[in-house]
Amino acid sequence: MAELETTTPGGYLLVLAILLPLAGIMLSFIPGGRAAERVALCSTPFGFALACAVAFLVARTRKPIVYTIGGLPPPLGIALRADGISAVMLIAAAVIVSAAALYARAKFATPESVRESRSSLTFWIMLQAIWAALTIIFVGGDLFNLYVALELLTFAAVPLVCIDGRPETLAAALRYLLFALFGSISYLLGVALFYGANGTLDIPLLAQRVQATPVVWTAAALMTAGLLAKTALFPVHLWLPPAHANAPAAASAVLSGLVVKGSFFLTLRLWFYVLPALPTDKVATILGWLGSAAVIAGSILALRQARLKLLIAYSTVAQIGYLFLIFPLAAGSQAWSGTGWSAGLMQVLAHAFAKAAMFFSAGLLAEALGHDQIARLGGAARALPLTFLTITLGALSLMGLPPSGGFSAKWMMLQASIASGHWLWTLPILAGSLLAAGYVYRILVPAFSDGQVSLELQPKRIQEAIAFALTTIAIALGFAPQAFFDFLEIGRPMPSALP
Amino acid sequence: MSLLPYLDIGLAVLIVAVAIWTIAAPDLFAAVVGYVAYGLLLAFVWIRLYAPDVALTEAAVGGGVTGVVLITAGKRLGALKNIAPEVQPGLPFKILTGVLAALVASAVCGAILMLPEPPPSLAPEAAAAASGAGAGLGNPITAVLMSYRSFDTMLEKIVLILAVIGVWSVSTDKAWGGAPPPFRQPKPYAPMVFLAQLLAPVGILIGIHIFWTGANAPGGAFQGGALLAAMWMITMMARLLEPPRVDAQWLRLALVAGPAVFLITGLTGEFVAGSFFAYPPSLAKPIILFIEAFMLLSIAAALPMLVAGPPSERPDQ
Amino acid sequence: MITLLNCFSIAAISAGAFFFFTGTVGLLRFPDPLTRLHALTKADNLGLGLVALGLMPRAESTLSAFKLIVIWLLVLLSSASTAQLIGRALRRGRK
Amino acid sequence: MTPSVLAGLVGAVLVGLGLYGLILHPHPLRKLLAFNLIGSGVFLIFGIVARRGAGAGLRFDPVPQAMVITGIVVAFAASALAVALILRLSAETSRVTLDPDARKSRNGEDAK
Repeated sequence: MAELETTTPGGYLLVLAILLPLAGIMLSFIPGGRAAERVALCSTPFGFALACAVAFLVARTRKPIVYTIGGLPPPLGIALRADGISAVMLIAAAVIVSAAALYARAKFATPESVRESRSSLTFWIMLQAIWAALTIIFVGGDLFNLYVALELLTFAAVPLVCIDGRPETLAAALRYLLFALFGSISYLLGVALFYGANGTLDIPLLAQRVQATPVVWTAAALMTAGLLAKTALFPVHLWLPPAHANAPAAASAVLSGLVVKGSFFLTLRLWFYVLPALPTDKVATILGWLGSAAVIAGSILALRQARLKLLIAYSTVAQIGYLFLIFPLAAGSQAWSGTGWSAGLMQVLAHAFAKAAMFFSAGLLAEALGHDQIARLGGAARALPLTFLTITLGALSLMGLPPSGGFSAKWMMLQASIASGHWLWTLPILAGSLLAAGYVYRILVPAFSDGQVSLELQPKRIQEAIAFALTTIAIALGFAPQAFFDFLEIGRPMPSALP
Repeated sequence: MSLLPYLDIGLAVLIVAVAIWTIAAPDLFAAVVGYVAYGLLLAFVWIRLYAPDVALTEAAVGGGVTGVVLITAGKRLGALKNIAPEVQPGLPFKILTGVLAALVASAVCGAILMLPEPPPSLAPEAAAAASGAGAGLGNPITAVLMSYRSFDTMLEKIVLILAVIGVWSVSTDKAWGGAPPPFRQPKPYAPMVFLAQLLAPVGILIGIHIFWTGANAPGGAFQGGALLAAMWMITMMARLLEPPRVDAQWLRLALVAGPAVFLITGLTGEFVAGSFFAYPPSLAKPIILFIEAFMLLSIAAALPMLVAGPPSERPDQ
Repeated sequence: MITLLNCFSIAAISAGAFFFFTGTVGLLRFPDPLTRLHALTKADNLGLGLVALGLMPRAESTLSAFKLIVIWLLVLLSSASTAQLIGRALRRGRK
Repeated sequence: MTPSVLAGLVGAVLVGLGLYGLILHPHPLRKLLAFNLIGSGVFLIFGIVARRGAGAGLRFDPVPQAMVITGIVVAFAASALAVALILRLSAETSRVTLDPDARKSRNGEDAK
């Protein structure tokens, strides 16, 4: 029997990072009303500090930090682990959730006339629940524990979609729920088979025990299918555009920027952490093709939308496609796979920040103009200069123009695909950028043209500033130093290093 | 020689047949009723798999409470006159779906038949650890739920709270703060009232008994809580009690009690036992029962609220 | 003594099974819901009572034997009430 | 054939049946029923994994059985949330469909 794992110094930070939002949910729910907003706003700085502390520890020790819950090591107990990518995602989640909380104060403050309102209470509790679920997903080390976290994420995200109660939002939420439930149950079936084949669900232990048997392949296929449905990878993307486009802007930003990344993160964990010892080339190629199809189809659909929020939602479908190019480009331990890995993670981060900023801006725009029809945006840029600056900068990152996080991501993807000799992968990357330029052009040209718009409402400066700050982060990611990419490698299993 | 294998095969055939009925029944309500029968049949399978704890849960929740939710929904949807006629998918699509489903089913069948021998298991570890973290717990499942995987159990209770808030959140703004609609039509019916008055005290007693024995025998907070929940629902169906308002302070405290006590004891574990969610071995059993008592309360509050649905716009009587 | 108790168990459980069987035949063969309800509640309750009676000597302890009686009484209570409810629903449906 | 293998095969068949219904039925409540069938099939597969893992004086491996109990609770919560959405949607639109193009709200509110 292998040596049992123990808690590393600072491991308790991981438990605290999870328990903070969970306690927040309960503290918000009991008194209800305005307390929910206060609790949510107060806990975000602490969560951000915890995420930074985790990142600091990981960077200092150059090793993942581990906590065995209850002092009971796997396989019987559950372990939490934070490696480089966990730490980075924790920080990203804390920043975007904080931004969404500050942005949402305008819309989801409890009205003066009532003690408690439905939409406010739901929003503040579900926002914290999404944060809690993502935290567990980023640091969880046990596949069944991660299943419960996935369900937590679903139960938090669905009510946000239909929070304003319009029939089309209810239909979108229901469709989202059914896809998500299918995704989790398929994932759970894979978990059952993994346990039946290997007698553990702990990720590193599984990685040591898995063999390329039909049972393991079936389990991996079922889990992947479930996770893809939750990530909305083409062709199971149908639920995403109506759900993300109909939710209120603050919720859309979190859903598009973070929630879909949760299930993507688990797909990474599965193929790069549980199954690195298996010959996964074919699977990586299939995922890469699906991703490429998503890039093309999502972009073309985005080109055809009449509403700004729907266009941004379809752009999410396309940008998710890019994420899946990480599978062929970072597989194995070749010279280029480090570049592919950095590229994929950079794409996750750049898209999270840019997309959140764009949804924030689209929400401001819709409130200011009273509509979000692209054809009627004439002259809007002059009326809302800061909002359009944000959209333009965010779009820069989506298209992959320098300097931006999106550019770094796509540039490194191109490098990796040329270095690997599979230059075919450059085609979807380049085509996606061209098509993205097309749909961005569709927004910006009418907006910057001459025209008169009457503003129904002047957007709040603070909301514009929050959106702009996020888009700045997306741009700043383009200047990330090599040390940042080295940090992302911490804790990543290398196939050759395994027995 | 034994009859059991034939009974097993008969049960399997019956279950598959009822499952086919729930998928293929022409009528929505008939399908729902089929599903409830199916849930009860499943409980037998769990008994045959030596899983009485799961059988209890499946009968109470999978068959019982889920059945109530689905039947209520089926009835209300059946009563709506203006539901659009269902668009039936074309034959090629049906065949394609059938092939896909058959492929998945046979892949899973194959995987089950190819599971390794000897089967990997954590039973030896769980049995060996019974003297430590799960000290004094004769029921290994309770030990797993409350000790080794207590983190999952706490999260699952949070999922229940979120589900309650999620269900409430699909109400209208005007109805917020009100109570869910009553469980039944206006006039309480005498036999129903009689049943509730007689059954509720007995049921509460049995629920607490199941919770208490759960430390050593099949049962536990979840199964006991489900029974308490059923008793509350029966009294609400008899209109002896009405569903509480969603902003009632006691209701929210009851809903949160289980996970909150779990979280607080988990935090104190760091100071008294050296790790979050650890228990000092000498006190493990009383602490676990203490947490479970609050979880019992939360489950008994959450399940009826999930069945009752969102607050309604009708003013409270 | 043990043989005698075993014979008693076998006899009671077989009789119980017979009543379950007749109840099911009634459920399938009777013409309308009210008569079917009659077959189900009467015959099945008797059948369950006999099965419980037959199992009692085989129970591990007095407490378990007592539990068997409680189970039977609870089923009696619930089936009596549900029969009332179904009957009322039928009468309402006819009007 | 042992009862556990039989139960596992039933579980696999249930997964297939549920998947068929989930994809094919247009009515969301029927989809929900189908989802529950898949769920119970998956739980049965956990059940046989637990049964196979019998050992050390236990007739089953308690870990997968505990997971099933957690899973049943979560599946119930999901059904309750879905039913609440379906009922509200049907009350709101008088049409129960997931087709986004077929949405016709009574108040005719323009989508923002």
